[in-house]
Amino acid sequence: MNRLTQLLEAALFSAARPLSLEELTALDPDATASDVSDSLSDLHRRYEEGEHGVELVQVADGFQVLTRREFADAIAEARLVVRPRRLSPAALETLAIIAYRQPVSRGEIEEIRGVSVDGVLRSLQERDLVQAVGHGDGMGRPLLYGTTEFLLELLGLRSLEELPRLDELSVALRPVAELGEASEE
Amino acid sequence: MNRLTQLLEAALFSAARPLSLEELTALDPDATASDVSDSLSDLHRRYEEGEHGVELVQVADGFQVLTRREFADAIAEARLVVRPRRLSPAALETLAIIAYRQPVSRGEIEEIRGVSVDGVLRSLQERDLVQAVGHGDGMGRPLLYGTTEFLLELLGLRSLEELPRLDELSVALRPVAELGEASEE
Amino acid sequence: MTSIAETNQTFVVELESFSGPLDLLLNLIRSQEIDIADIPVAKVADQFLAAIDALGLNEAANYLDMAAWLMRIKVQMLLPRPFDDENWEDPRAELVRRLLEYEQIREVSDWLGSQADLRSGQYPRGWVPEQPDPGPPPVVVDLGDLQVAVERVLSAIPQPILHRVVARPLDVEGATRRITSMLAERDSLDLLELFGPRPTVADVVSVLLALLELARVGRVRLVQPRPFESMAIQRESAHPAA
Repeated sequence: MNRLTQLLEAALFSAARPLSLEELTALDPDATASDVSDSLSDLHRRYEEGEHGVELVQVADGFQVLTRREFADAIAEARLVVRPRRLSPAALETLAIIAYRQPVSRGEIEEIRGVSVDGVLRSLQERDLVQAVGHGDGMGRPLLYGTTEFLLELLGLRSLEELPRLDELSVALRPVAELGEASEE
Repeated sequence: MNRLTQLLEAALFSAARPLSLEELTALDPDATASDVSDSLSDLHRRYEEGEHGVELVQVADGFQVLTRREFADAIAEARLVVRPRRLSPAALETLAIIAYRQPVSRGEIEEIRGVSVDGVLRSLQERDLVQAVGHGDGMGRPLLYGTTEFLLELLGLRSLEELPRLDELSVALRPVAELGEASEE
Repeated sequence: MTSIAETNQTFVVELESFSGPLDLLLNLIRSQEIDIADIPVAKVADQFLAAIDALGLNEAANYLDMAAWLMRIKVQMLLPRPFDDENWEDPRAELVRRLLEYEQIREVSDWLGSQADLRSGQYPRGWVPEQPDPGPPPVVVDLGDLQVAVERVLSAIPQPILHRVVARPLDVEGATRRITSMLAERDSLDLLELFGPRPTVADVVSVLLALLELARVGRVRLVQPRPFESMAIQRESAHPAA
């Protein structure tokens, strides 16, 4: 392992959160982003080939070392870690709408879910899973919501592009807007 | 790496504290303490021979995987451990008022926000986002606040002129000079 | 997964909570393998009512709204269709659209949930070394944040500020005009007559300022017959009524 790879491994072990390519490159004044990319590939390969219990994953805007999934239960049963609380169905539905329709107002979310989402929205904001991203043009200039980097982290996604495409879903074969002429204003 | 060694690596990585031989042995119902000792030796040797950035160390109350000391400084300096934080809504609102109405006194900010901004102002100053820029003419010659170069840098702006124009900025956020004769005394 | 099974026209509710009326309705439809494009609204509306009754949801506004909508569609379905079938709009169209849209969201949210579960089985480093002097964490701030904050400030501004800036509550001129026009008809007024039925502080102050000014220039005389009695305002003889 060259010194840069060692340094990156040490940093990724220390951070307990994803580190971006920029953050990693800044660790060594002599390293370029492409040096860092090479070292990351090397590290990834070593964990794979050496059959380690941890792996290097790419998530949201960064890189993170995580334990392999197959050890999840053994570690949780030994109470070495606390698995994060699951999101409620209401929270997941709200997240789904925001993820696909962003930027989207509270009113639009409520229209689709058929219930008030005041409390859910607030708790999603508190958990940094959604954020206000601007204002709409309509009456009262409603706040518009979008997803955060942290949501990607929570889902283990690199970008929103990795969400299932609507035309891959079994239910609706077309975007919602095309489902019927009866779409309300 | 055999499965037990992988499991031990994952457990040591995810645990928030050093793990004793007994705890590690309890992870796998089929493993004996001597199996675990063998696996720990194997893990230790792999980190050494593979010249990893981390090492397996035995501390008073057990075993722990730590980053090598030689990388500690670079990592501490980069402050990777702390997650960058978004400003609180209160801080953002105060910052927004200062950005659009600078130079502005604490009293004026409090007048607009309707709450005391003492703590928020101090933390914005600590983070080098706002600074005192002079004294007002009023009673007691209050300190006036403005934004810093660092804030512009964070926002990716070259100058304050590049702040988005908000046409419907109401009276409250307009520069005092434009308020006309009816401004409050 | 929540579900409702139909047994002898009654419903066995397996899980107490649905994430909303659409969830419940969709469940009714899917569990009976009803064709969503041809929903027997009359039947489903009755089942829905029975279900929210069984679930103790019959006081929840969202569920009642849905029940009312279903009943409305049920009635519309009973109306005779026009002869030219082409112009007939299926009263269920909007309901179907909403249901399909919601089902799509459900599918995505199931995916999100399983994705989050998968990820939650992979643990990050647990032990975080203590930092010598961590200081405040680095800050993330962008223009969007700032803009949203401005909007929030604007929407939260307490009304009194706007009033103080915009309104001109003291109206000495108006009070002066009112007093002179009243004294044009009569020689004397009681002070209380000058205030409307519900004078504000600003009204009172305006009238008093106007009186003082009129007295100063010698157009009225202020007379108080006895202490604590109301004040009388008399027209100065130099300025007789027109």
